[in-house]
Amino acid sequence: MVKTDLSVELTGLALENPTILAAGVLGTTGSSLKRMANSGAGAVVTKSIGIEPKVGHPNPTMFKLDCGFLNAMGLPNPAYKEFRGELDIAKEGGVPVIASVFGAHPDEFSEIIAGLDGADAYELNVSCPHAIGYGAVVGTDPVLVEEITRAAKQAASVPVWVKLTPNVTDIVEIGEAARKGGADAVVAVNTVRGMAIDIHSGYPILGNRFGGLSGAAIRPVAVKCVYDLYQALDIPVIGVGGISKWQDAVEMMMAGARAVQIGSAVFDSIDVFNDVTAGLARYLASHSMVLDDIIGLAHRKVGL
Amino acid sequence: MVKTDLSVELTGLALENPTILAAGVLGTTGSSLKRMANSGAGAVVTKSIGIEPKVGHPNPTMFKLDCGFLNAMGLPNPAYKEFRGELDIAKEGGVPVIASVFGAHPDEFSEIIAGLDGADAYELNVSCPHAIGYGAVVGTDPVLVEEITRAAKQAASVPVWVKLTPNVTDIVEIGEAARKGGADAVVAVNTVRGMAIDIHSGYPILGNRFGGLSGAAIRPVAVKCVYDLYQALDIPVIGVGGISKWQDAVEMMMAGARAVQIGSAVFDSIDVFNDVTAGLARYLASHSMVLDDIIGLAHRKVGL
Amino acid sequence: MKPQNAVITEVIHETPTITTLKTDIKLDALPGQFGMVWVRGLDEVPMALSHPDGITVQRVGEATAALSDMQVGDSIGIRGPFGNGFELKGNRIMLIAGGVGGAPLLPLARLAHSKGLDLTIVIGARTGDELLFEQQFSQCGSVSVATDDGSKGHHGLITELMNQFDLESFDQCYVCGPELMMKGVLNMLQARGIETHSQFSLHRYFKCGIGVCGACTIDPSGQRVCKDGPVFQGDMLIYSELGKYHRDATGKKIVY
Amino acid sequence: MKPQNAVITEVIHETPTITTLKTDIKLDALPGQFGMVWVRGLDEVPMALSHPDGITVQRVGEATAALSDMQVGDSIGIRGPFGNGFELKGNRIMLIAGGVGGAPLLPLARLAHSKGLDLTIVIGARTGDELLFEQQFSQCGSVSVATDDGSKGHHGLITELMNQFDLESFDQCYVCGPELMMKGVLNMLQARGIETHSQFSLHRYFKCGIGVCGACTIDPSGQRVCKDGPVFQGDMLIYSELGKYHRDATGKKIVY
Ligand SMILES: Cc1cc2nc3c(=O)[nH]c(=O)nc-3n(C[C@H](O)[C@H](O)[C@H](O)COP(=O)(O)OP(=O)(O)OC[C@H]3O[C@@H](n4cnc5c(N)ncnc54)[C@H](O)[C@@H]3O)c2cc1C
Ligand SMILES: Cc1cc2nc3c(=O)[nH]c(=O)nc-3n(C[C@H](O)[C@H](O)[C@H](O)COP(=O)(O)OP(=O)(O)OC[C@H]3O[C@@H](n4cnc5c(N)ncnc54)[C@H](O)[C@@H]3O)c2cc1C
Ligand SMILES: Cc1cc2nc3c(=O)[nH]c(=O)nc-3n(C[C@H](O)[C@H](O)[C@H](O)COP(=O)(O)O)c2cc1C
Ligand SMILES: Cc1cc2nc3c(=O)[nH]c(=O)nc-3n(C[C@H](O)[C@H](O)[C@H](O)COP(=O)(O)O)c2cc1C
Ligand code: FES
Ligand code: FES
Repeated sequence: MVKTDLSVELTGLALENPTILAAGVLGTTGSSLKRMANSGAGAVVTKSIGIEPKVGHPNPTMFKLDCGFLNAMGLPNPAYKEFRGELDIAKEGGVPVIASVFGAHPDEFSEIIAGLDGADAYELNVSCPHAIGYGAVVGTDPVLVEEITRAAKQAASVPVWVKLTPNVTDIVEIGEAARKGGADAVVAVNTVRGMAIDIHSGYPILGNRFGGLSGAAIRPVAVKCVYDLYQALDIPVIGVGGISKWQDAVEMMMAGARAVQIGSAVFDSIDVFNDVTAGLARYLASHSMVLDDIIGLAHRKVGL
Repeated sequence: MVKTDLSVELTGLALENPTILAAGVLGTTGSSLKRMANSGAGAVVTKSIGIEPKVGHPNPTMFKLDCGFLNAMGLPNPAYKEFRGELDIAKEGGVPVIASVFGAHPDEFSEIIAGLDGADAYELNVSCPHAIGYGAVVGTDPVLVEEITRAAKQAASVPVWVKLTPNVTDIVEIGEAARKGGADAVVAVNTVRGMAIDIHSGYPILGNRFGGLSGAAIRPVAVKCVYDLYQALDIPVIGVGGISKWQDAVEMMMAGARAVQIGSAVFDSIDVFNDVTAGLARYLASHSMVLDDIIGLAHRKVGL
Repeated sequence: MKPQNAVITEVIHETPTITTLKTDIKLDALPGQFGMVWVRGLDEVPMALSHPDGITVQRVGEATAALSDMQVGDSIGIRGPFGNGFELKGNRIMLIAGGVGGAPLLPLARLAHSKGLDLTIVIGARTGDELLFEQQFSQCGSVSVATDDGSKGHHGLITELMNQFDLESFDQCYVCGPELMMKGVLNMLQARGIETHSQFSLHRYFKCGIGVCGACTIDPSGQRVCKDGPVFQGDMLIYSELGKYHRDATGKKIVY
Repeated sequence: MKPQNAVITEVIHETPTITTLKTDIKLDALPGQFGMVWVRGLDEVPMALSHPDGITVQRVGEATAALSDMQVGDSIGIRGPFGNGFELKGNRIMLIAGGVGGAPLLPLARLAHSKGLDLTIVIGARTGDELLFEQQFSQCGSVSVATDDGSKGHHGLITELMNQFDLESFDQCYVCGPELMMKGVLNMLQARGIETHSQFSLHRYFKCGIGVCGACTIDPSGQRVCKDGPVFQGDMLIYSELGKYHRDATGKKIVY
């Protein structure tokens, strides 16, 4: 049997396969990132790193629902100076390591990127829905997104991806702002705002009261965002949200994703990268297709 | 055993219980609405009715996902003149009948409301995510929402509810516009925009390509919207999105809903209204509480 | 559920307007259940599962034309099985099929035959060429035929042909066909007071097919043809809209 | 899963700083598995399931203080059981419990005893008053005691006490206690080349508790203490961060 080629060129990076570990999931340490690389991820994204250490929100910070997961981690991170060393360990995994970066304004992004040198690309988290003064606030303002992207591009000598929140009236407007700012790719989507309440007591379950929905519940939302962004932008779209099976990856790529990120699905198994990759290869082989044939296929079917 | 009192006063309407059939679900005919009243709904909302007959989008218009449902009906309706007679039949069900109304501008809403006289309240659908020129376009603009609400209030001699879309950056802004326009209540939420693709062929599955996500997948989204609206507004909030069990209704009410609407869950059983009502009654009895104790409880627990 | 992919493995031209498509998937359906059949890029329409692995389509409009023109190797999407299906009752039963109404009745005939039941099958069509499944039905029981133009069998309506039988002697009558034919049959059964011993498979405009949207509900019961039906016991239909009107895709009443 | 509601049915003050809370729910857990225990409005912390229906809490900070002060009728939320738990191996086993480390080991002792295994249990504490589950462990096997201040049993470290046994004669050693104690035990076992015959229950800062967030991963394997652990075979820990450093809630390394 000939091994199906799943390698993909993504903003100049060579990925052996199009599955990427999503930001904030098993990305706290270099060792953990390396383990995920060894588990088959084609690239790995770190936990989002900021300028000051943050302990994040009080627990409960994450739990599983019947449909998906809710989390409100609150961007815990030891700040970029402390985290810098983890990057080197992560890179021992042999796959591109993307540093996820968050901040409140363009200068912060620049400073962190300069400090986190050595990453193969940066992913700007302008989309975390539950960090006061950060994230969603930033990511819902196209002007700010464009400025942040531009500042990041200036600071970085490697590609810059911008990760978008779905919690906006028009994600394409934000995606276009990122592209105008010089983004090499957009990543869609971050979590969908959500909340759950403990009916035994009346307390919101998350320590932060509300947070972000991820997992299977949001896949149709992510697919729609990716579809719209692919149609509107001339830069690659990376799809994320609810992917746990190879079928989900095929769907996301047909919507227009050039690569996919996988987060919550590590709950079921960290083998998810190998499983998705194997399934993708089988699918392509049995349909006599290559990856490029399925990327954006849904657009070609309906004649855009 | 004393029967627990579940009656609730909602914008002046007396409901025997706080479960309401959601718009667009089994609300095409008077007989169907009557059947749902007889199945235990405390009130029923009609299919959204417009000014001209519409056949809606091509099939497939709805299907079940692992998590929730996707639909893109496209607001099929026979126009208000043809529909008027169904209201009288619906009212034989003995519970309040709310006419859901959609349009492109304030005058259309006024005309339809005048023509659909006899409803016990009107629900303004300014939130359908998949009707070109209608719905989401309207419901994402606070100025238009305020104007439409004001026009509807002028045309109506009964309460006016405004149904909100979650597909906006800030649902509270739209809710406030509705309140300023004179809304007696807001209803949150309509479906969340979503899409699914057939991986065998690459075709988007819905005839309209994309549509609205409903069911369990969106409950955390709806709970968060209801929570925020309850905190911001001094008019009642009606919660809708993913309710299929009494526990879900309790959660939604704790978030701040004075009543709940149930849509997709009729898929499992049209007895859902009786089941939810029975569960609510048991819950209240076993906790020695009345409905008012749970409405908004999550806010009181965290001290607003 | 999302549509399953079904690849056409065999195309059988049953009559000049009716075609059976066999596929590579089997649905574990009760006789009378249906699937929502997706012609990609065009439409999705309800179709009885005339075979575990196939449907039988009459060309009436765009979607059915596309289906009728499919070739081996083409594929469709199918959601289902949906609906309640027929319930076998008693030992001596009559099947009454008008036109493509034979589609949901064929699997019922086959099941009844396999259980050793005594079957009388009455099939009707506009013309002899259009008789559906005559041969297949003959393998299950005794078949009587009526055609509108008299080109085969009894010249006239199915109901006239039925008069030749002692209807009271049947434990159950199963009916599917054009609405006015079904209404005629229902009237005959009602006149004899045996409408509770009959099951009718109805046709209404389906959108969701899964009992949520309400497009297919009938007056005055509000029953959903797609979920509570498509099969209803005759007595449930007597004071119904059957034969009076149905609704189009907008929900507007169309009088027969 | 969302937290289950657990109402406190019994409060047992085990030592001046350690309290067992029995609840009205039973979790079907393996010995060594844990629950995420939610003190509503305050925090959620990992706790071994010391009983099918209970936890045993040492007062160290805010959440554990709130738990220690709970009364019968109060309630908490519990998610779980999570983690891998201990695996019983062999016939002659040793349990080594330091302080509240006895909590995950008590259900293991009881299970092993019920299976007729030969148990040697070594428990240590700062002082005699703080010895946890001495009586309960005695019902399962022979107990030896060490205290830092010599107020009871051996005066000194657990590792010194362990030297009195022929460690090679045990099929398996199960260990839970303060990190530096565990590191000491691991060193002893390693020196004898029997680290593969040991299981250690680790403690790291948990956020999600379900293996997704990465807060609890250890170097250099990247294993998640909450999901791949909390129990690890001794040899997996030899070149690890155990006893060297752990990470705080920000992910910053805190050196021991
Ligand atoms: C439960 C059920 C089982 C059926 N089984 C069969 C079968 O086995 N074989 C068969 O040939 N036909 C069957 N039909 C009828 C079949 O669905 C229609 O003939 C088909 O939908 C026509 O589609 P079209 O695009 O070709 O026609 P169009 O030109 O779109 O419409 C022609 C007529 O077909 C009907 N129709 C169109 N769309 C729908 C729809 N979504 N739902 C219901 N009716 C529709 C309407 O009456 C319409 O006036 C069944 C219908 C139902 C409700
Ligand atoms: C798998 C596991 C099982 C445990 N079983 C028990 C047990 O049975 N009985 C018992 O008394 N203790 C147990 N612990 C330790 C217990 O979780 C901590 O003592 C508790 O979290 C302290 O919380 P606090 O608010 O009282 O203290 P804080 O003042 O918040 O913190 C004090 C110290 O407790 C630890 N801690 C705080 N929060 C967490 C957290 N979310 N996750 C892990 N550690 C934390 C940290 O080391 C911190 O420095 C267990 C820990 C783990 C990881
Ligand atoms: C526990 C957790 C932590 C996350 N932290 C971050 C983060 O720090 N930065 C970020 O951009 N996204 C973060 N996300 C969002 C994910 O990267 C991803 O966009 C989202 O979870 C949807 O993908 P999924 O459904 O595959 O999980 C986090 C998600 C989870 C579940
Ligand atoms: C088939 C279907 C049709 C709908 N049609 C309408 C409609 O016409 N007007 C409207 O305001 N909402 C409509 N909705 C939205 C529902 O009223 C409800 O807001 C949404 O489905 C979330 O609730 P659920 O999860 O209980 O279904 C429709 C939903 C479904 C599933
Ligand atoms: S077609 Fe939607 S309820 Fe029957
Ligand atoms: S605590 Fe989140 S992975 Fe272990």
